[in-house]
Amino acid sequence: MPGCVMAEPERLLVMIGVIARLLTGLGHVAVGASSPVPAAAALVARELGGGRPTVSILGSESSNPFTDGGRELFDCAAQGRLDAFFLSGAQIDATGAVNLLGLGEPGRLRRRFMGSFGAPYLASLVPNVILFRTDHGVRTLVEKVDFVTAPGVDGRWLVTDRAVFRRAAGRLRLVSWHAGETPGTVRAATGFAFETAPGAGETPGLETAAAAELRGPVEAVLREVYPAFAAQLA
Amino acid sequence: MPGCVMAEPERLLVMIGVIARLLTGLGHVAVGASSPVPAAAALVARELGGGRPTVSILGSESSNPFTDGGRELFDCAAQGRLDAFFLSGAQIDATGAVNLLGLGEPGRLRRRFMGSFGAPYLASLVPNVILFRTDHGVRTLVEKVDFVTAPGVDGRWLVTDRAVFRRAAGRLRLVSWHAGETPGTVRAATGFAFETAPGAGETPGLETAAAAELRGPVEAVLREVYPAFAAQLA
Amino acid sequence: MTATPAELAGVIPDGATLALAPDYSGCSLATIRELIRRGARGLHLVGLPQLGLQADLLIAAGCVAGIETAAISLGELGLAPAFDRAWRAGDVTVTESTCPAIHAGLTAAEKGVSHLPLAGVIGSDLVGLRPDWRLGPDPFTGEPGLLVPAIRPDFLLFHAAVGDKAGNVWIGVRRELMLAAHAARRTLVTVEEITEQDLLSDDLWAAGTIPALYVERVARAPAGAAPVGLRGRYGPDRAWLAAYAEAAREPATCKAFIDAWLRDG
Amino acid sequence: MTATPAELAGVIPDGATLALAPDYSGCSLATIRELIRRGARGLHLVGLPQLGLQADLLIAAGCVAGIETAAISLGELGLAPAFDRAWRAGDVTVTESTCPAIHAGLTAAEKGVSHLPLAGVIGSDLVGLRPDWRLGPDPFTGEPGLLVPAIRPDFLLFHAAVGDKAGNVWIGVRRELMLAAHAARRTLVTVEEITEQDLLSDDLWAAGTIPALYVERVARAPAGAAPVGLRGRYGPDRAWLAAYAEAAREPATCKAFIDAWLRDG
Repeated sequence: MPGCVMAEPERLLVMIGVIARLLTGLGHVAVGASSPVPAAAALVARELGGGRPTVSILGSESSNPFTDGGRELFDCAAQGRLDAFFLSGAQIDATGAVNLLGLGEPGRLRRRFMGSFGAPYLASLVPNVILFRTDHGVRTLVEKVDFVTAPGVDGRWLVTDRAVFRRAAGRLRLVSWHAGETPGTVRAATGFAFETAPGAGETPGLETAAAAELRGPVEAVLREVYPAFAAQLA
Repeated sequence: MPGCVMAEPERLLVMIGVIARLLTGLGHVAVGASSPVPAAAALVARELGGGRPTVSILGSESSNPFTDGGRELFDCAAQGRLDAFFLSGAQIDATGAVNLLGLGEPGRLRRRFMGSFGAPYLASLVPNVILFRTDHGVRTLVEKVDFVTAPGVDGRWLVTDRAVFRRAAGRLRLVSWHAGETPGTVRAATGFAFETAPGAGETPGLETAAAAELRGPVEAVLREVYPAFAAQLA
Repeated sequence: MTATPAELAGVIPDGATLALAPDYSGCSLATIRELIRRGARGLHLVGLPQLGLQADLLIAAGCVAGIETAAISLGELGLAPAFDRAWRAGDVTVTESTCPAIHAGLTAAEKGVSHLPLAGVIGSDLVGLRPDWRLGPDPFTGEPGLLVPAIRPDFLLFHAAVGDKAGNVWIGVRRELMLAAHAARRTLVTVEEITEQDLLSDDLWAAGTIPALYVERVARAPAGAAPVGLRGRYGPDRAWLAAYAEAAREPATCKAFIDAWLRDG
Repeated sequence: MTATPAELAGVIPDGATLALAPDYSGCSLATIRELIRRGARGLHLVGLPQLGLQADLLIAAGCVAGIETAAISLGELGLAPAFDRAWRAGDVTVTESTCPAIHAGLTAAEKGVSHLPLAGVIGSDLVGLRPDWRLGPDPFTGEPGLLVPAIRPDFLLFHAAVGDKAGNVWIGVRRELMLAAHAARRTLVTVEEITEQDLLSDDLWAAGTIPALYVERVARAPAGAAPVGLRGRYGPDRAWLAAYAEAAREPATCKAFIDAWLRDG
């Protein structure tokens, strides 16, 4: 369960800060299953933005504006009314492709995860898809995924518990590394080769205002949808 | 407005009786726009059948079980969940085809009526489509319609204020004539040639029980949807 | 987010494609009046799936270039008189449709696809009036199949009972309005009242609510659906409607009737 | 029309295609228990669009031959353990899908057409796992297009808060259940309570109600969605779920856990 293998809490807070900043100014952000870190980040962005972006958390009763059933998120994306979504994967590769399905050859997997969810659809229809992993390592960040649940595109972000990447000219490049890491330690923990983006540096930490929101109104929502995660942050 | 050019009330009662009998034993009957006679007949059938068939009257607030918007009637028909529907037309021809759109050549009509409504769809998906006209005459019952809103099929019924027809071997045949008519008077008032079905005779009148329902619970519903028609029957 | 009907009318530019409900759904006559007042021109109306009084008034006032609809009428009162006159004069183009084809076109727009397959209809001469519909073998069954293109109106305009401060709008069972709000680029709504409650906070209300996500502006307009009426609130003004049906038969009496209506509101 | 969960389970024959909601929608654990008790075999499950505890229990009890779903899991508790074991052993076939493809397949069935076009998805290896999906140029745009076939389950089974004596069932905003009820041939429902009121007589309730027209049988089953919970009524029993997730990892402890659950209910 990719989104729930947890890094240390302080690393998660850095991730939440990075993602919340990426969401600033957007109109509508949705968060899918097994995505506690993006859920926290989206809620922080909403609180700091005075209610904008609108945040739709699947599986939440209190933070889900949809009233037309399970299809509405997908229809909404196809209408151009969803600005950002989040994807993780058992594997993420150098091109930003994600694999949610399993390991082995497509059609003859030797291990199967939960399934594709809406990733193959949302990845191609939502303008800002943010990739995330909370356990950056050589087995999760690979040169090439075994199964392409969704391919990558230039401009796509990957946020992990060690670093931030963005795709340019077909491959992910290192944009920043979190406190305690260096480009070297990130490289050693990553299963694909990468270049460092111009101007790369240390990832800014979670802002004080954001941290306050996270302890306040955001936590209440998280407790409903991701109780184990909320307990870890608290 | 085909359904609302009214015959004498006693002729309408005969029509209501005929149609109510055709609906006996069905599960779900829907009534579209501008169809007061079928609406009355369906409600009579429902009262006599102890609540069966379910009757859906479009435009009614009290007798419409649909909760998924305007599309539901059509989806319901496509699912095989609608057993009977009613169609009238500015013209009905010897093959049971109906024309709701207008007079003249298709694409260059010289007169236009209200439009096609759902007729082209429902006529092909609902097993029992009952045609009706309350002003049987040579200009409405024609050899060939100017515009085929919906083609006819064998087995289809036509109920008018003078007689009852049913299609066999590609053409409508006279099944019964109402009190006061004969096969000859019906023939003189009909714009297409027809044969008389074996066993044809006078149309039975509205049963006493049906008449009682019509004066009671049915009238209340009719007053909501078809106030002018309800006043005429009262 | 709240506005006035005149402001809503000001948002809709000349030449826009405007989806309107039939008389039994939610009709924003309050905004139609303002569209006529501001002298809107060249509108293309889409019936959901039919058109009624709103369309006939706009046509009478010269606001309309074309309509796409399964039908246009005044219901039990018969043909839409101003439309009938405009159609005979060739002043309004008609894209002939049938109810499920309009629902399918809106559903295609809702789902971001170019078209939807449509059951039935083949065998009707209607197909011959729609060169933009496609006939061909169904790729799964091999049977004759019909494909209809997406309908994505620039605007949806309707009237509902209740809206809230966030812009959520309760439509109850009038679900065709939700489909149309998903399909349309922009949705403008008038409501009887603006409630203090959050319509999405209680599932009983939320089940019949279009989220603010799809709603650009909401204006308060008490009795905004008069004279056609609003389900669960007030019925049609039958005397008004009969008087209009009579007056609208002739251009001079039609104009006088509408002028009086504009003055009264 | 009212029945018991055991009667509902008796209506579903071995080998049937059965659509089930994910844990956050409406889960009729009360009927799942009876399906296991009666030793159902060869079921083909369809996720709406995912599967959760209901599916894992049925798989653990040997009731399932195959699943079609966008995902199967125990949510925050991770992989569905009985499914995982059955999948490794080759005891359960998986028709891999993605949420919108399942919604599209059900929508095609709802509309009586063989297929629906689906946006997105092209570029995913998922397409290669579905020989029944069709790739080809979109007839309207010429761009690459994807068509997915209709999904028409034999049965839909779910749990809801309220039903009425006529068989109408209130689902609130869980509208995927209405889509599935339209698509499925037969719909079986358990409810917390059967109300005396007619759910269709008040628009506030009607807006979230599946009409009896689509519902074959309704059974009263208080707490029928426990242990996964029912929106607006009661939450999940997290201790039970964690205990199941642990016990279900091994066949022996899994069987003992389910046997105890059957005895308790």
